[in-house]
Amino acid sequence: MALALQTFATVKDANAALKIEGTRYLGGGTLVVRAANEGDVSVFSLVRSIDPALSTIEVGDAKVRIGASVTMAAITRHPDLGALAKAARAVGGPAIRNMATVGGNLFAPAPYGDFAVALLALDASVDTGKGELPLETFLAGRDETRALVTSVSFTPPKTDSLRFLKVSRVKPKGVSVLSIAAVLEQAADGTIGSARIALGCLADRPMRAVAAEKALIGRSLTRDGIAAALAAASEGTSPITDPIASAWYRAEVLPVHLGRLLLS
Amino acid sequence: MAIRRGRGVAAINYPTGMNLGGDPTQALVHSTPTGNFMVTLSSVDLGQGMKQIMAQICAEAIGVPTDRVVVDTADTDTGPHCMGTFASRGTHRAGNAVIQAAREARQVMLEVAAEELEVNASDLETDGQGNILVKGAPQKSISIFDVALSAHFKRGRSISGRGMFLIPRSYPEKETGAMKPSTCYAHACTVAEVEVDDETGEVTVLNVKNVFEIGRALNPKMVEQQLVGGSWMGISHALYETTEPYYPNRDHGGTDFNQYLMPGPGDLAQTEIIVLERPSADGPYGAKGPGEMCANPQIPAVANAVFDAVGVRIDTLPITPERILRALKAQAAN
Amino acid sequence: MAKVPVQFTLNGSEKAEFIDSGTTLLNALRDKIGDTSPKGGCHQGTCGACSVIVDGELRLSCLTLAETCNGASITTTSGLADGGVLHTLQRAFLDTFATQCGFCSPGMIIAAKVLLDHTPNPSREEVVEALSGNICRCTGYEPIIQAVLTAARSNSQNAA
Amino acid sequence: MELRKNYFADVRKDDLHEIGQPRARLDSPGHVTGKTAYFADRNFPGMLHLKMVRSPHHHARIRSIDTSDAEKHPGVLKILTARDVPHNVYTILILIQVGPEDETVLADGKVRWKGEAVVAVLAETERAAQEAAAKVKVDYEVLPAVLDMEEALKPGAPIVNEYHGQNYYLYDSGECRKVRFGDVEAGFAGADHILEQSYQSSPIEHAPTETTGCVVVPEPNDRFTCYTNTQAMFFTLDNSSIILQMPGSKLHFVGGTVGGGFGGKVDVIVEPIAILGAKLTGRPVSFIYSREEEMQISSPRAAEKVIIKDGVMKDGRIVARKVTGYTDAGAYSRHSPYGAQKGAAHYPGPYTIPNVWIDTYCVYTNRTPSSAMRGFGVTIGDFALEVQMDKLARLIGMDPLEFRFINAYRDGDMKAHRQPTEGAALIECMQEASRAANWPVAEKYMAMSSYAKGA
Repeated sequence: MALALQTFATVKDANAALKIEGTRYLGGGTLVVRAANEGDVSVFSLVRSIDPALSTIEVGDAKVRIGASVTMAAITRHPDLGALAKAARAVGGPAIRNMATVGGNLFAPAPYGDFAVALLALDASVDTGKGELPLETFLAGRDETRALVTSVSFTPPKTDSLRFLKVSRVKPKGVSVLSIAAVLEQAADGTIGSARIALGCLADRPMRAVAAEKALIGRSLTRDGIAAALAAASEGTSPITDPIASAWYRAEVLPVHLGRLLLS
Repeated sequence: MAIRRGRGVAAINYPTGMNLGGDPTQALVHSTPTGNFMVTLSSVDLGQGMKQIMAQICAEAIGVPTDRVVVDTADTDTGPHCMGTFASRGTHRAGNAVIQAAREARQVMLEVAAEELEVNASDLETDGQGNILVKGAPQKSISIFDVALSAHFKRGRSISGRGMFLIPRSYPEKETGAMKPSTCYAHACTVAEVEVDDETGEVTVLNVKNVFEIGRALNPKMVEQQLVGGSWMGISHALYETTEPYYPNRDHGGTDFNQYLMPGPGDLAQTEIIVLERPSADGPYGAKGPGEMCANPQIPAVANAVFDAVGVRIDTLPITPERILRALKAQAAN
Repeated sequence: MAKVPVQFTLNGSEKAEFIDSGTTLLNALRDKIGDTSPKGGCHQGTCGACSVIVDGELRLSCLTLAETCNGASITTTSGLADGGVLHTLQRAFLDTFATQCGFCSPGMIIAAKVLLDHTPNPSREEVVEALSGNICRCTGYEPIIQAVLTAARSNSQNAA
Repeated sequence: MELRKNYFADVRKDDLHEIGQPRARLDSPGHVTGKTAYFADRNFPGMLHLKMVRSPHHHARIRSIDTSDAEKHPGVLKILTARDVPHNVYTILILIQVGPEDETVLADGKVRWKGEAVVAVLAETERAAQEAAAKVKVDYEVLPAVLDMEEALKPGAPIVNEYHGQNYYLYDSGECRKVRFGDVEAGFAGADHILEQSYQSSPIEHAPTETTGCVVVPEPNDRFTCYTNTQAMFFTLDNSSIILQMPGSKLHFVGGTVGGGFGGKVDVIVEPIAILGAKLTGRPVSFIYSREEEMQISSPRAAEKVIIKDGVMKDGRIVARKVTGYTDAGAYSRHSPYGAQKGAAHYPGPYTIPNVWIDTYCVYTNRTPSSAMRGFGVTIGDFALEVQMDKLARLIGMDPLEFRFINAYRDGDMKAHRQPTEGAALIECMQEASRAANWPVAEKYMAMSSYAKGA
C-alpha cells in the first residue's frame, strides 16, 4: 500500500489511528520517513497530531514539562533549559535538530538517542496519556509501546549539576561512540550526596550506571574518590557493536570518559 | 591521561594514465563563424574540472582567451571516443588529444589569416587576445573574428582539427614482468604531525605539509582544489574509512554517512600544499595526473606519526582508536 | 492512490500541486514543481544535499513530508540569485573555488545562508557547526568554510 | 598553496598565456545556483523506477524464483530475471581482452555475495517497486562461504566463482603477476638486516555525494538515450551493447556531469538493466542506487594484504625487496585483475633496489566485488611501502627522511620492471618537505638532484 499521512487535531484521535497495523507516528521524520525512503514497506500509514500541547515547554520551579513534539533546536534556544542545551546540541546537525523531537529521541536505537540519555540522568518521567512512567521503565518497554508519548517531565536540575559528554569519531556531528550524562549533588564538603549516571551505547538503549552511582556516594570528585565508581562503571552494560566502534572499545573507554566527565 | 605528539613522513610516486597504456582518447575542435572554438569530447567531468582544463588547453594551443572556447563533452552521438575518466588519465590523455586537434585547427586559421594578410602562414603568430599578427610587424594584424568569418563565408575553409592520443599498450613479459606501465610519474612527500590520546587511542592530525610534483599546474586554483581535497581523503583513509569495520567478518558495514566515517569540518588538519613542476616529456604542457596520488602519502605519514607518538605500529587500515588502544594495552602488558 | 493538495510559497512564488500522500518535500520539489536544486544524496537525512529553508528554519527536504509544509515559505538555492546577480554566498563559493563536483553545493549554501541570516559575523567554529550536517567528498571542507567566512566579511563590508 | 618555481626552472618554459592561470571554473556558476544538470535532474513523463531484489546470503544456490505475486502488485510493469538478459554473463574488461566473462547481470542459479542482484522490479513509483520487491520469493540453499583471502587460497576452499575454477585470477604468468629483477635471495644473503612485515586493509567506499545511477528514455527511432553518471561513456555503451546484444548504434549515452566519482562509477552495473527495462516496457526507466546500495553494494576499493621482505645494509641501502600482494576482488573480477597487476608495476616504490621479486594475486571471496578507486592498485601498497621504510630506517638507526634520500630513484636508474627512470622528482619533493616541515637532513641530501648521476 502506498504511504499516507493522517493529521489529527487531538492526541486522542491520533492514538486511535495508531492502533491500526502498519501505522507509525510521524514526529520529526528522522526515523520513520527515513525508514520509508529506505524501502521499509511494513509501514503504510503515518499519523501525526498538531495538538499545540505537544509542542509546549513549561518550566516551573518544581517541574519541567516538555511536549513530545518539541524539537532539539527549540530546547537549545529555550532560555530556561540551558542545562539541557548541550545534550540537545549533541543530536545531529542543525537541520536534524530543527526536526528531531524529544518524543522521537526516546525511540531512537543506539547509537542514537543521546538526548534520552540526559533525560534518564534527570530521572525524567514519560507521559503516554495513561499516567506517567519512569523513563527507565518506558525505555524497557518501548518496542511494544503503541500509545503516543505526549511529554516528558523532570525536576529541574540545579545549575551546572547536569554534566553531559558525547564521544564521537566525527566532529562536530558524528554519532556516538558513547554518551554519558550525570546529575550529581554535592554536600558542602564536596562529597557526593546523590548521583544519577546514564549511559548511551552501552546497551541497545540508554541505561543507568547503578553500580557507579552507588560507588560515588560519600566520595569526593578526586581521582582517588571516583576510582571505585570507574571500576564499577561497566557493571550491567552490554555495549553495542556497530560501524562506529566495537563493544570491546566502548567498554574499554567508558571508565576513561566517565572519569574525565566527573573530574571536569 | 597523556596526549602524545608525533610526526611521520612518507614519499611516493604515481603513474599517469591507464596502467600499461592502450587507452586512447580523441578530441575534435572547430571554430564557429565568429571565431569561437568548440571542443568536442566524450570525456567525463567528475567534478575535478575536466571541462575547464580542456578549455584552457585548447585556448593555449589555438592562441585565444579561454572564454572563447566552449567544451561540449560526454554525448556519444557527437563526442569522439575517450576511454574514460580514471587512472589519472583525463588531463594527460584528453589534453594531448585537444592540443593535437587545436593545433590542426590553428594551422588552418593561420592559413586563412595568411591569405587575408597576403603573407606566409609561417610568419604569423597569435597574441593570445584574439588577434593574429605578423611576426615583427604587429601593426599588420587581423582579428580571429574576421579570420573565422572569412574562412566560413569567403574562402570555404573549415577551421577544425582532429586529435587522438594513444600510449601503445605494453604487455608484461610473463616471467620477468618487464613492461612499460606508464610514461610519466607524479611525486609527493608528506610530513604529518599528530596527537594521540593514549587512554582512548584517539588521533588528532594537527597538520600535514604536502609537497606535490605534478608536471605543470595547468590551473593553479584547480590544482589546489584537488590537492587539498585529496589530502583530506588521505587522512580519512588513514584513520576512518572502511565499508567493513570488522573485515574479513562481513557484519556491521555502514550504510549511511553517519556510519561510514570520514573527518568532519571540525576534524580538519592544518593543511599546507607546495607544488613543484617538472614538466613531463609527453604531458599536455608538461602536466601529469595529480588527482589520485595526492590522497596517498598522508596515509603512511599519519601511520608513521602515530608510531612516533605512542610507539605502537598499526599495520592495518584504518588506524582506528580501537586498534591503537589494543596495541597500547599489548605494549603495556609486555 | 490518494492525492492530496499542497500549497506553499517557493522562492517567493505561489506553488500548488496535487501529490501522493507521503511524498517527501524533496521529491515534490524535484519531480512535481521542477526545482532540482535540492539534491537527493541519501534520502536518509545524513548528507544535507537536500537542505532547504522552511519558514526560516533549515530542514532536510528528504525527511520532510510535503503535505506538512502547506502554507509555508520555502527557500532553495535556485531562488537565491537576484535576477542575474548572485547571492553573496554564491559569489563567495565561486571566488574561493569551493565547488568541485557541485553536488553538495546547493545544500551547503542553504545551510550557510541560515547561519548568516541569524549570525552575520560567525566565528570559524560557528561555520563548522552550521555546515556539520552537510557532507562534501571532494573539497576537504576547508574551501567551503573559507567561502562562508568570505561571504560574511563581504556582507559586513557592504553594510558598513 | 605555493608554487615553488625555483625547482626545475631549467627544464620548464613559463611563457604560456592561458595555462598556469587560475581561471574561474566555467561549471561553478551552475553548481552554486543549483542549475547544473546531473543525470537525475531529468524527469520524464511515465518514468518507471527500478528496484533490485538482492541476495541475503554470501553464497547460495537458487532453487527457485517466484515472481507471481510481485507481478500482480499494483503499479508493477515488469519483473526481470536472468533469462530476460540477452548476454547475462559478462565481464567489463572483455573490451580490452581481459576475460573470462565471470559475472551475471542478474543471478542465474547461484548468488556469490550478499547483496548480489537477483530480480529487477519496474514499477510506476519507487514505493510500488519496493512493495513488489518484497513479494518476490527466492528459495535459496545456503552454501559455505569464504570471506577470508587466506582461507580462499587454501586447498579445498569453497569455489567462489566457477568461471575461474579457482579462487584466484589466472594471469598469463600463472597464479600471480610477477616481476623478477636481479637475484633477490642473493640480496637477502648479503644484507645486514632482514625485515619481513605484513600490512592489511579493509574495503573502502568512494562515497560520492551523488549515488550511481541512470535514466533511460526510449526514443522513437528504436534507440535508447541513457543519461548516466558513468566515468567512461563508450566503455559503458560498448559493454551495454554486448550485454543487451544490441548494436551500439541503438545506444545514445549522455553524461559528463558527475557528482563525484573517485573510481566508483567505472563499473557497468545500472545502465544495461535499465536499458533492458526501457526496451521491454517502452517507458523511461530510472535506476538510482540508494545510499545504502552505494555504501554496501557498489564496488569498494579492494581490501589488500601486502607482505614486504627487505634486505637492508647498515649504510642505508636497500639491497633486496620481495613483495607479495593480495587483492580481495570479492566475488567477481570487474577491474581487480587490472588493479592487482598495476600493483606489480608499482612495487618496489620510487626507490632503486637492485634485487626485486614481486608477486601480486587477485583473490576471489564471497563479498561485494571490489573495483577501481582513486589510487587504484597503489594506495594500500604505498601505505605498506612507506610504513616499511619507516621501520627500516629505525631498524638501522637512521633518520627516516635521510633513509629515503639514500634509496630514492633518479633519472636513468633501472626500475624492477626494466624501464629506465625518467622525469624523477622524488628527491626534490623530499628536499622541499624537509624545509617546509622543519625536518632537517644532512647537507649532502639537500644537494642531491633527480637528474641523472654525472649528468
